[in-house]
Amino acid sequence: MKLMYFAWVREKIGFAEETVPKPDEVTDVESLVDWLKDRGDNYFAAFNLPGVVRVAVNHEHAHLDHPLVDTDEVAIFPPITGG
Amino acid sequence: MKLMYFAWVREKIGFAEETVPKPDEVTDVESLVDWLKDRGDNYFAAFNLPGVVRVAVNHEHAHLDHPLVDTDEVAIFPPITGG
Amino acid sequence: MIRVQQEDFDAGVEIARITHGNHAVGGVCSFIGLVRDIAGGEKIDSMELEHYPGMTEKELTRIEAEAKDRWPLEDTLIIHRYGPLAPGDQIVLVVAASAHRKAAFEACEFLIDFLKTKAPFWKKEGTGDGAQWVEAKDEDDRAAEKWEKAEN
Amino acid sequence: MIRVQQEDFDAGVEIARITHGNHAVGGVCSFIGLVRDIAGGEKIDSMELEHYPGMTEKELTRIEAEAKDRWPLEDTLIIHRYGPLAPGDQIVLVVAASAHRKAAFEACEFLIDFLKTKAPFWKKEGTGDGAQWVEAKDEDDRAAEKWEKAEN
Repeated sequence: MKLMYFAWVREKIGFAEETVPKPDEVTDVESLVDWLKDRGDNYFAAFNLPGVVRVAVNHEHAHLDHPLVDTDEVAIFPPITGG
Repeated sequence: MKLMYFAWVREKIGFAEETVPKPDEVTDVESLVDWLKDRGDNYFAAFNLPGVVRVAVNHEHAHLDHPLVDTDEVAIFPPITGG
Repeated sequence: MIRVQQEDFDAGVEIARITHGNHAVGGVCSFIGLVRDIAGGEKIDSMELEHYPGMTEKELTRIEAEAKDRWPLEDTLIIHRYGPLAPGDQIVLVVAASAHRKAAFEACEFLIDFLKTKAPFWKKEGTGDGAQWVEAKDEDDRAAEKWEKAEN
Repeated sequence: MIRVQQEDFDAGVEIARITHGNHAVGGVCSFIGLVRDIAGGEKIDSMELEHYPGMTEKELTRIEAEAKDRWPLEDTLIIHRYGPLAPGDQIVLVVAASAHRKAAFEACEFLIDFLKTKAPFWKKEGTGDGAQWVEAKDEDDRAAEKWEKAEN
Protein backbone atom coordinates (compact mmCIF):
# COMPACT_ATOMS: atom_id res chain seq x y z
CA MET A 1 0.00 0.00 0.00
CA LYS A 2 1.06 3.54 -0.69
CA LEU A 3 0.25 5.66 2.37
CA MET A 4 0.04 9.46 2.11
CA TYR A 5 -0.27 11.92 4.98
CA PHE A 6 -1.42 15.53 4.81
CA ALA A 7 -1.49 18.67 6.98
CA TRP A 8 -1.00 17.98 10.71
CA VAL A 9 -1.18 14.22 10.17
CA ARG A 10 1.91 14.57 7.97
CA GLU A 11 3.60 16.87 10.49
CA LYS A 12 2.97 14.55 13.45
CA ILE A 13 4.16 11.47 11.58
CA GLY A 14 7.17 13.33 10.23
CA PHE A 15 6.96 12.51 6.53
CA ALA A 16 4.51 12.77 3.65
CA GLU A 17 4.35 9.24 2.30
CA GLU A 18 5.57 5.68 2.61
CA THR A 19 4.95 2.35 0.96
CA VAL A 20 4.26 -0.68 3.18
CA PRO A 21 3.21 -4.25 2.35
CA LYS A 22 -0.38 -4.66 3.57
CA PRO A 23 -0.35 -6.72 6.82
CA ASP A 24 -2.91 -9.53 6.94
CA GLU A 25 -4.67 -7.92 9.90
CA VAL A 26 -5.38 -4.82 7.81
CA THR A 27 -8.58 -5.46 5.85
CA ASP A 28 -10.23 -2.06 5.81
CA VAL A 29 -9.62 1.59 6.64
CA GLU A 30 -10.41 1.14 10.32
CA SER A 31 -7.95 -1.72 10.82
CA LEU A 32 -5.28 0.22 8.90
CA VAL A 33 -5.56 3.20 11.27
CA ASP A 34 -5.49 0.84 14.29
CA TRP A 35 -2.40 -0.87 12.93
CA LEU A 36 -0.64 2.43 12.17
CA LYS A 37 -1.35 3.79 15.67
CA ASP A 38 0.91 1.12 17.21
CA ARG A 39 3.86 1.76 14.90
CA GLY A 40 5.44 4.48 17.08
CA ASP A 41 4.90 7.63 19.10
CA ASN A 42 4.65 9.77 15.96
CA TYR A 43 1.86 7.59 14.53
CA PHE A 44 0.17 7.42 17.93
CA ALA A 45 0.18 11.23 18.13
CA ALA A 46 -1.48 11.43 14.70
CA PHE A 47 -4.14 8.76 15.21
CA ASN A 48 -4.72 8.97 18.94
CA LEU A 49 -8.00 10.85 18.79
CA PRO A 50 -10.67 8.53 17.39
CA GLY A 51 -12.88 9.83 14.63
CA VAL A 52 -10.75 12.86 13.81
CA VAL A 53 -8.82 11.88 10.70
CA ARG A 54 -10.39 11.39 7.30
CA VAL A 55 -9.34 8.86 4.66
CA ALA A 56 -9.32 8.64 0.89
CA VAL A 57 -8.69 5.42 -1.01
CA ASN A 58 -7.41 5.80 -4.57
CA HIS A 59 -8.39 9.50 -4.61
CA GLU A 60 -11.94 8.89 -3.33
CA HIS A 61 -13.30 9.80 0.10
CA ALA A 62 -13.77 6.52 2.01
CA HIS A 63 -15.53 5.35 5.17
CA LEU A 64 -13.97 3.28 7.98
CA ASP A 65 -15.37 0.04 6.56
CA HIS A 66 -13.90 0.58 3.09
CA PRO A 67 -11.96 -2.63 2.20
CA LEU A 68 -8.26 -2.34 1.32
CA VAL A 69 -5.95 -4.30 -0.96
CA ASP A 70 -2.17 -4.12 -1.26
CA THR A 71 -2.23 -1.99 -4.41
CA ASP A 72 -4.34 0.79 -2.88
CA GLU A 73 -3.20 4.37 -2.40
CA VAL A 74 -4.51 5.44 0.99
CA ALA A 75 -4.39 9.07 2.10
CA ILE A 76 -4.99 10.10 5.72
CA PHE A 77 -5.68 13.70 6.64
CA PRO A 78 -7.58 16.10 8.92
CA PRO A 79 -11.02 17.44 7.96
CA ILE A 80 -10.78 19.60 4.84
CA THR A 81 -10.45 23.39 5.12
CA GLY A 82 -10.18 24.67 1.54
CA GLY A 83 -12.19 27.19 -0.38
CA MET B 1 -47.57 68.99 -12.27
CA LYS B 2 -44.67 67.65 -14.29
CA LEU B 3 -45.78 64.43 -15.97
CA MET B 4 -43.22 61.98 -17.35
CA TYR B 5 -43.93 58.94 -19.51
CA PHE B 6 -41.65 55.98 -20.10
CA ALA B 7 -41.35 52.96 -22.41
CA TRP B 8 -44.60 52.06 -24.21
CA VAL B 9 -46.57 54.61 -22.19
CA ARG B 10 -44.33 57.28 -23.72
CA GLU B 11 -44.65 55.74 -27.18
CA LYS B 12 -48.44 55.52 -27.06
CA ILE B 13 -48.83 59.08 -25.78
CA GLY B 14 -46.29 60.35 -28.28
CA PHE B 15 -43.97 62.39 -26.09
CA ALA B 16 -41.84 61.95 -22.98
CA GLU B 17 -43.05 64.73 -20.69
CA GLU B 18 -45.41 67.64 -20.24
CA THR B 19 -46.30 70.15 -17.55
CA VAL B 20 -49.98 70.68 -16.73
CA PRO B 21 -51.72 72.68 -13.98
CA LYS B 22 -53.29 70.18 -11.60
CA PRO B 23 -57.08 70.08 -12.22
CA ASP B 24 -59.22 70.24 -9.08
CA GLU B 25 -60.67 66.82 -9.79
CA VAL B 26 -57.17 65.28 -9.60
CA THR B 27 -56.41 64.55 -5.96
CA ASP B 28 -54.41 61.36 -6.12
CA VAL B 29 -52.67 59.01 -8.56
CA GLU B 30 -55.89 57.18 -9.45
CA SER B 31 -57.81 60.36 -10.34
CA LEU B 32 -54.83 61.61 -12.36
CA VAL B 33 -54.81 58.48 -14.51
CA ASP B 34 -58.62 58.70 -14.95
CA TRP B 35 -58.32 62.36 -15.99
CA LEU B 36 -55.48 61.65 -18.43
CA LYS B 37 -57.38 58.78 -20.07
CA ASP B 38 -60.01 61.22 -21.39
CA ARG B 39 -57.53 63.67 -22.89
CA GLY B 40 -57.32 61.95 -26.28
CA ASP B 41 -56.95 58.69 -28.15
CA ASN B 42 -53.22 58.57 -27.46
CA TYR B 43 -53.79 58.84 -23.70
CA PHE B 44 -56.67 56.38 -23.88
CA ALA B 45 -54.43 53.86 -25.62
CA ALA B 46 -51.85 54.22 -22.85
CA PHE B 47 -54.19 54.03 -19.86
CA ASN B 48 -57.00 51.90 -21.23
CA LEU B 49 -56.05 48.70 -19.43
CA PRO B 50 -56.71 49.17 -15.72
CA GLY B 51 -53.99 48.18 -13.27
CA VAL B 52 -51.24 47.90 -15.87
CA VAL B 53 -49.25 51.10 -15.51
CA ARG B 54 -47.11 51.96 -12.49
CA VAL B 55 -46.55 55.39 -11.01
CA ALA B 56 -43.78 57.21 -9.17
CA VAL B 57 -44.28 60.53 -7.40
CA ASN B 58 -41.17 62.65 -6.91
CA HIS B 59 -38.93 59.67 -7.74
CA GLU B 60 -40.65 57.27 -5.33
CA HIS B 61 -42.88 54.33 -6.23
CA ALA B 62 -46.45 55.29 -5.32
CA HIS B 63 -49.81 53.56 -4.92
CA LEU B 64 -53.11 54.62 -6.53
CA ASP B 65 -54.19 56.46 -3.37
CA HIS B 66 -51.03 58.57 -3.16
CA PRO B 67 -52.16 62.24 -2.87
CA LEU B 68 -50.92 64.75 -5.45
CA VAL B 69 -50.16 68.49 -5.35
CA ASP B 70 -49.42 70.86 -8.22
CA THR B 71 -45.64 70.83 -7.63
CA ASP B 72 -45.30 67.03 -7.90
CA GLU B 73 -43.28 65.22 -10.55
CA VAL B 74 -45.37 62.24 -11.55
CA ALA B 75 -43.93 59.47 -13.74
CA ILE B 76 -46.14 56.85 -15.39
CA PHE B 77 -44.66 53.71 -16.85
CA PRO B 78 -45.12 49.96 -17.47
CA PRO B 79 -43.90 47.36 -14.95
CA ILE B 80 -40.13 47.50 -14.65
CA THR B 81 -37.92 45.15 -16.67
CA GLY B 82 -34.32 46.03 -15.78
CA GLY B 83 -31.45 43.94 -14.43
CA MET C 1 -21.43 52.51 -4.65
CA ILE C 2 -23.87 52.78 -7.51
CA ARG C 3 -23.28 53.84 -11.10
CA VAL C 4 -25.75 54.30 -13.97
CA GLN C 5 -23.94 54.62 -17.27
CA GLN C 6 -24.15 54.07 -20.99
CA GLU C 7 -20.61 52.74 -21.42
CA ASP C 8 -19.51 49.15 -20.74
CA PHE C 9 -17.71 48.15 -17.53
CA ASP C 10 -14.77 45.88 -16.71
CA ALA C 11 -16.13 43.49 -14.09
CA GLY C 12 -12.65 42.33 -13.07
CA VAL C 13 -11.42 45.87 -12.43
CA GLU C 14 -14.58 46.72 -10.47
CA ILE C 15 -14.40 43.59 -8.30
CA ALA C 16 -10.69 44.11 -7.65
CA ARG C 17 -11.36 47.71 -6.58
CA ILE C 18 -13.86 46.46 -3.98
CA THR C 19 -11.35 44.20 -2.27
CA HIS C 20 -8.18 46.21 -2.81
CA GLY C 21 -6.55 46.99 0.52
CA ASN C 22 -9.47 45.65 2.56
CA HIS C 23 -8.18 42.45 4.13
CA ALA C 24 -11.34 42.00 6.18
CA VAL C 25 -13.04 40.68 3.03
CA GLY C 26 -13.20 36.89 2.96
CA GLY C 27 -15.69 36.46 0.11
CA VAL C 28 -16.95 38.45 -2.84
CA CYS C 29 -20.07 37.40 -4.70
CA SER C 30 -20.84 39.06 -8.00
CA PHE C 31 -23.51 38.80 -10.65
CA ILE C 32 -23.35 39.98 -14.24
CA GLY C 33 -26.51 40.17 -16.33
CA LEU C 34 -26.07 39.98 -20.10
CA VAL C 35 -28.19 40.45 -23.20
CA ARG C 36 -29.24 37.04 -24.54
CA ASP C 37 -29.77 36.44 -28.24
CA ILE C 38 -33.01 34.51 -27.67
CA ALA C 39 -36.10 35.59 -25.74
CA GLY C 40 -39.39 33.71 -25.76
CA GLY C 41 -38.13 31.62 -28.67
CA GLU C 42 -37.38 34.66 -30.81
CA LYS C 43 -33.99 35.77 -32.09
CA ILE C 44 -32.90 39.10 -30.59
CA ASP C 45 -30.76 41.45 -32.71
CA SER C 46 -30.55 44.40 -30.36
CA MET C 47 -31.80 45.85 -27.09
CA GLU C 48 -32.63 49.36 -26.02
CA LEU C 49 -32.60 50.03 -22.30
CA GLU C 50 -34.57 53.07 -21.15
CA HIS C 51 -34.49 54.42 -17.61
CA TYR C 52 -35.72 57.30 -15.45
CA PRO C 53 -32.70 59.46 -14.60
CA GLY C 54 -32.88 60.70 -11.04
CA MET C 55 -35.24 58.01 -9.81
CA THR C 56 -32.90 55.23 -10.95
CA GLU C 57 -30.04 56.54 -8.84
CA LYS C 58 -32.36 57.08 -5.88
CA GLU C 59 -33.76 53.54 -6.04
CA LEU C 60 -30.36 51.90 -6.46
CA THR C 61 -28.99 53.88 -3.51
CA ARG C 62 -31.96 52.80 -1.40
CA ILE C 63 -31.58 49.15 -2.38
CA GLU C 64 -27.86 49.24 -1.59
CA ALA C 65 -28.50 50.85 1.82
CA GLU C 66 -31.07 48.18 2.62
CA ALA C 67 -28.59 45.39 1.79
CA LYS C 68 -25.96 46.98 4.04
CA ASP C 69 -28.58 47.17 6.77
CA ARG C 70 -29.48 43.52 6.51
CA TRP C 71 -26.07 41.87 6.09
CA PRO C 72 -22.62 42.53 7.53
CA LEU C 73 -21.06 43.79 4.30
CA GLU C 74 -17.65 45.31 3.74
CA ASP C 75 -18.71 46.88 0.45
CA THR C 76 -21.23 46.69 -2.37
CA LEU C 77 -21.39 47.88 -5.95
CA ILE C 78 -24.19 48.21 -8.48
CA ILE C 79 -23.47 49.27 -12.07
CA HIS C 80 -26.42 49.41 -14.46
CA ARG C 81 -26.14 50.41 -18.10
CA TYR C 82 -28.74 52.08 -20.32
CA GLY C 83 -28.96 52.89 -24.01
CA PRO C 84 -28.47 50.67 -27.06
CA LEU C 85 -27.07 47.17 -26.42
CA ALA C 86 -26.46 44.01 -28.43
CA PRO C 87 -26.58 40.27 -27.60
CA GLY C 88 -23.60 39.36 -25.42
CA ASP C 89 -23.35 42.87 -23.95
CA GLN C 90 -23.18 43.33 -20.22
CA ILE C 91 -26.24 45.03 -18.69
CA VAL C 92 -25.68 45.00 -14.96
CA LEU C 93 -23.02 44.20 -12.39
CA VAL C 94 -23.81 43.59 -8.73
CA VAL C 95 -21.07 42.89 -6.19
CA ALA C 96 -21.26 42.17 -2.45
CA ALA C 97 -18.17 41.70 -0.29
CA SER C 98 -18.23 40.36 3.25
CA ALA C 99 -16.06 38.61 5.80
CA HIS C 100 -18.11 35.46 5.15
CA ARG C 101 -19.47 33.91 1.99
CA LYS C 102 -23.07 33.39 3.10
CA ALA C 103 -23.64 37.13 3.61
CA ALA C 104 -21.93 37.88 0.28
CA PHE C 105 -24.17 35.42 -1.62
CA GLU C 106 -27.40 36.48 0.06
CA ALA C 107 -26.76 40.21 -0.29
CA CYS C 108 -25.76 39.86 -3.95
CA GLU C 109 -28.91 37.91 -4.80
CA PHE C 110 -31.03 40.35 -2.78
CA LEU C 111 -29.54 43.31 -4.69
CA ILE C 112 -30.29 41.87 -8.13
CA ASP C 113 -33.74 40.57 -7.12
CA PHE C 114 -34.75 43.95 -5.70
CA LEU C 115 -33.21 45.95 -8.51
CA LYS C 116 -35.27 43.95 -11.01
CA THR C 117 -38.56 45.05 -9.46
CA LYS C 118 -37.67 48.49 -8.07
CA ALA C 119 -35.18 50.25 -10.35
CA PRO C 120 -36.96 52.07 -13.22
CA PHE C 121 -35.49 50.40 -16.30
CA TRP C 122 -37.38 49.14 -19.35
CA LYS C 123 -36.03 46.82 -22.02
CA LYS C 124 -37.06 46.92 -25.65
CA GLU C 125 -35.89 43.99 -27.74
CA GLY C 126 -35.22 44.32 -31.44
CA THR C 127 -36.05 41.31 -33.62
CA GLY C 128 -36.38 40.75 -37.35
CA ASP C 129 -40.05 41.79 -37.05
CA GLY C 130 -39.39 45.08 -35.31
CA ALA C 131 -39.04 45.93 -31.63
CA GLN C 132 -41.09 44.90 -28.61
CA TRP C 133 -41.08 46.08 -25.02
CA VAL C 134 -40.16 43.22 -22.70
CA GLU C 135 -42.96 42.17 -20.35
CA ALA C 136 -42.30 42.02 -16.63
CA LYS C 137 -41.99 38.51 -15.21
CA ASP C 138 -44.05 37.19 -12.33
CA GLU C 139 -41.03 35.19 -11.25
CA ASP C 140 -39.12 38.44 -10.69
CA ASP C 141 -41.87 39.68 -8.38
CA ARG C 142 -41.78 36.39 -6.51
CA ALA C 143 -37.97 36.55 -6.20
CA ALA C 144 -38.24 40.00 -4.62
CA GLU C 145 -41.12 38.93 -2.36
CA LYS C 146 -38.98 36.13 -0.95
CA TRP C 147 -36.80 38.79 0.71
CA GLU C 148 -39.81 40.69 2.05
CA LYS C 149 -40.96 37.56 3.81
CA ALA C 150 -37.48 36.87 5.14
CA GLU C 151 -37.66 40.21 6.90
CA ASN C 152 -40.48 39.12 9.23
CA MET D 1 -13.36 23.76 -16.39
CA ILE D 2 -11.25 23.28 -13.29
CA ARG D 3 -7.75 24.53 -12.54
CA VAL D 4 -5.51 23.95 -9.54
CA GLN D 5 -2.57 26.31 -9.54
CA GLN D 6 -0.06 28.16 -7.40
CA GLU D 7 -0.20 31.43 -9.37
CA ASP D 8 -2.82 34.13 -8.96
CA PHE D 9 -5.75 34.51 -11.39
CA ASP D 10 -7.48 37.47 -13.04
CA ALA D 11 -11.15 37.01 -12.16
CA GLY D 12 -12.29 39.50 -14.81
CA VAL D 13 -10.45 37.70 -17.61
CA GLU D 14 -11.76 34.33 -16.44
CA ILE D 15 -15.37 35.50 -16.20
CA ALA D 16 -15.15 37.21 -19.59
CA ARG D 17 -13.79 34.00 -21.14
CA ILE D 18 -16.85 32.10 -19.87
CA THR D 19 -19.32 34.39 -21.60
CA HIS D 20 -17.30 35.32 -24.68
CA GLY D 21 -19.20 34.37 -27.81
CA ASN D 22 -21.93 32.52 -25.91
CA HIS D 23 -25.01 34.71 -26.25
CA ALA D 24 -27.22 32.13 -24.56
CA VAL D 25 -25.78 33.29 -21.21
CA GLY D 26 -28.11 35.69 -19.41
CA GLY D 27 -26.46 35.63 -15.99
CA VAL D 28 -23.07 34.85 -14.51
CA CYS D 29 -22.63 34.39 -10.79
CA SER D 30 -19.12 34.27 -9.41
CA PHE D 31 -17.52 33.94 -6.01
CA ILE D 32 -13.99 34.83 -4.99
CA GLY D 33 -12.60 33.64 -1.67
CA LEU D 34 -9.75 35.67 -0.21
CA VAL D 35 -7.29 35.38 2.68
CA ARG D 36 -8.49 37.53 5.60
CA ASP D 37 -6.06 39.21 7.97
CA ILE D 38 -8.05 38.18 11.05
CA ALA D 39 -9.19 34.69 12.09
CA GLY D 40 -10.72 33.83 15.44
CA GLY D 41 -9.67 37.24 16.72
CA GLU D 42 -6.02 36.67 15.81
CA LYS D 43 -3.97 38.63 13.31
CA ILE D 44 -2.92 36.52 10.32
CA ASP D 45 0.42 37.25 8.61
CA SER D 46 0.45 34.45 6.07
CA MET D 47 -1.30 31.33 4.90
CA GLU D 48 -0.02 28.06 3.50
CA LEU D 49 -2.47 26.03 1.47
CA GLU D 50 -1.67 22.32 1.11
CA HIS D 51 -3.56 19.96 -1.17
CA TYR D 52 -3.55 16.39 -2.46
CA PRO D 53 -2.55 16.52 -6.14
CA GLY D 54 -4.54 14.05 -8.17
CA MET D 55 -7.42 13.78 -5.75
CA THR D 56 -8.04 17.54 -5.80
CA GLU D 57 -8.55 17.58 -9.56
CA LYS D 58 -10.74 14.49 -9.37
CA GLU D 59 -12.99 15.95 -6.66
CA LEU D 60 -13.32 19.33 -8.38
CA THR D 61 -14.21 17.63 -11.66
CA ARG D 62 -16.83 15.53 -9.87
CA ILE D 63 -18.33 18.58 -8.11
CA GLU D 64 -18.47 20.51 -11.37
CA ALA D 65 -20.17 17.59 -13.16
CA GLU D 66 -22.75 17.36 -10.38
CA ALA D 67 -23.57 21.07 -10.68
CA LYS D 68 -24.04 20.70 -14.45
CA ASP D 69 -26.29 17.75 -13.76
CA ARG D 70 -28.50 19.66 -11.35
CA TRP D 71 -28.83 23.05 -13.08
CA PRO D 72 -29.16 24.15 -16.70
CA LEU D 73 -25.70 25.73 -16.96
CA GLU D 74 -23.95 27.11 -20.01
CA ASP D 75 -20.54 26.88 -18.36
CA THR D 76 -18.74 26.63 -15.03
CA LEU D 77 -15.25 27.33 -13.77
CA ILE D 78 -13.39 26.48 -10.59
CA ILE D 79 -9.88 27.80 -9.95
CA HIS D 80 -8.26 26.91 -6.63
CA ARG D 81 -4.81 28.02 -5.60
CA TYR D 82 -2.33 26.27 -3.32
CA GLY D 83 1.04 27.20 -1.78
CA PRO D 84 2.05 30.29 0.19
CA LEU D 85 -0.48 33.14 0.36
CA ALA D 86 -0.84 36.46 2.20
CA PRO D 87 -3.84 38.44 3.52
CA GLY D 88 -5.78 39.94 0.62
CA ASP D 89 -4.67 37.19 -1.77
CA GLN D 90 -7.27 35.38 -3.82
CA ILE D 91 -7.71 31.69 -2.90
CA VAL D 92 -10.54 30.43 -5.05
CA LEU D 93 -12.75 31.50 -7.94
CA VAL D 94 -16.04 29.80 -8.74
CA VAL D 95 -18.15 30.85 -11.73
CA ALA D 96 -21.51 29.57 -12.98
CA ALA D 97 -23.13 30.88 -16.16
CA SER D 98 -26.72 30.15 -17.17
CA ALA D 99 -29.56 31.54 -19.25
CA HIS D 100 -31.24 32.58 -16.00
CA ARG D 101 -29.92 34.11 -12.81
CA LYS D 102 -31.50 31.70 -10.31
CA ALA D 103 -29.60 28.72 -11.73
CA ALA D 104 -26.38 30.75 -11.86
CA PHE D 105 -26.68 31.77 -8.18
CA GLU D 106 -27.67 28.34 -6.92
CA ALA D 107 -24.99 26.49 -8.88
CA CYS D 108 -22.27 28.93 -7.81
CA GLU D 109 -23.19 28.57 -4.14
CA PHE D 110 -23.44 24.79 -4.51
CA LEU D 111 -19.96 24.65 -6.06
CA ILE D 112 -18.27 26.61 -3.28
CA ASP D 113 -20.23 24.84 -0.51
CA PHE D 114 -19.34 21.41 -1.86
CA LEU D 115 -15.76 22.30 -2.64
CA LYS D 116 -15.28 23.37 0.98
CA THR D 117 -16.17 19.94 2.32
CA LYS D 118 -14.99 17.66 -0.48
CA ALA D 119 -11.86 19.07 -2.15
CA PRO D 120 -8.69 18.02 -0.26
CA PHE D 121 -7.19 21.36 0.78
CA TRP D 122 -5.82 22.31 4.17
CA LYS D 123 -5.05 25.82 5.39
CA LYS D 124 -2.30 26.69 7.83
CA GLU D 125 -2.39 30.23 9.17
CA GLY D 126 0.76 32.03 10.21
CA THR D 127 0.47 34.43 13.16
CA GLY D 128 2.97 36.21 15.40
CA ASP D 129 2.98 33.09 17.61
CA GLY D 130 3.77 30.62 14.85
CA ALA D 131 1.51 28.70 12.52
CA GLN D 132 -1.70 26.75 13.18
CA TRP D 133 -3.74 24.44 11.00
CA VAL D 134 -7.23 25.84 10.47
CA GLU D 135 -10.00 23.75 12.01
CA ALA D 136 -12.91 22.64 9.86
CA LYS D 137 -16.14 24.51 10.51
CA ASP D 138 -19.43 22.81 11.34
CA GLU D 139 -21.20 25.53 9.39
CA ASP D 140 -19.39 24.39 6.24
CA ASP D 141 -20.70 20.85 6.76
CA ARG D 142 -24.20 22.21 7.25
CA ALA D 143 -23.91 24.37 4.12
CA ALA D 144 -23.00 21.29 2.08
CA GLU D 145 -25.72 19.18 3.72
CA LYS D 146 -28.34 21.72 2.65
CA TRP D 147 -27.72 20.64 -0.97
CA GLU D 148 -27.87 16.93 -0.10
CA LYS D 149 -31.35 17.45 1.30
CA ALA D 150 -32.42 19.49 -1.70
CA GLU D 151 -31.66 16.42 -3.80
CA ASN D 152 -34.46 14.37 -2.28
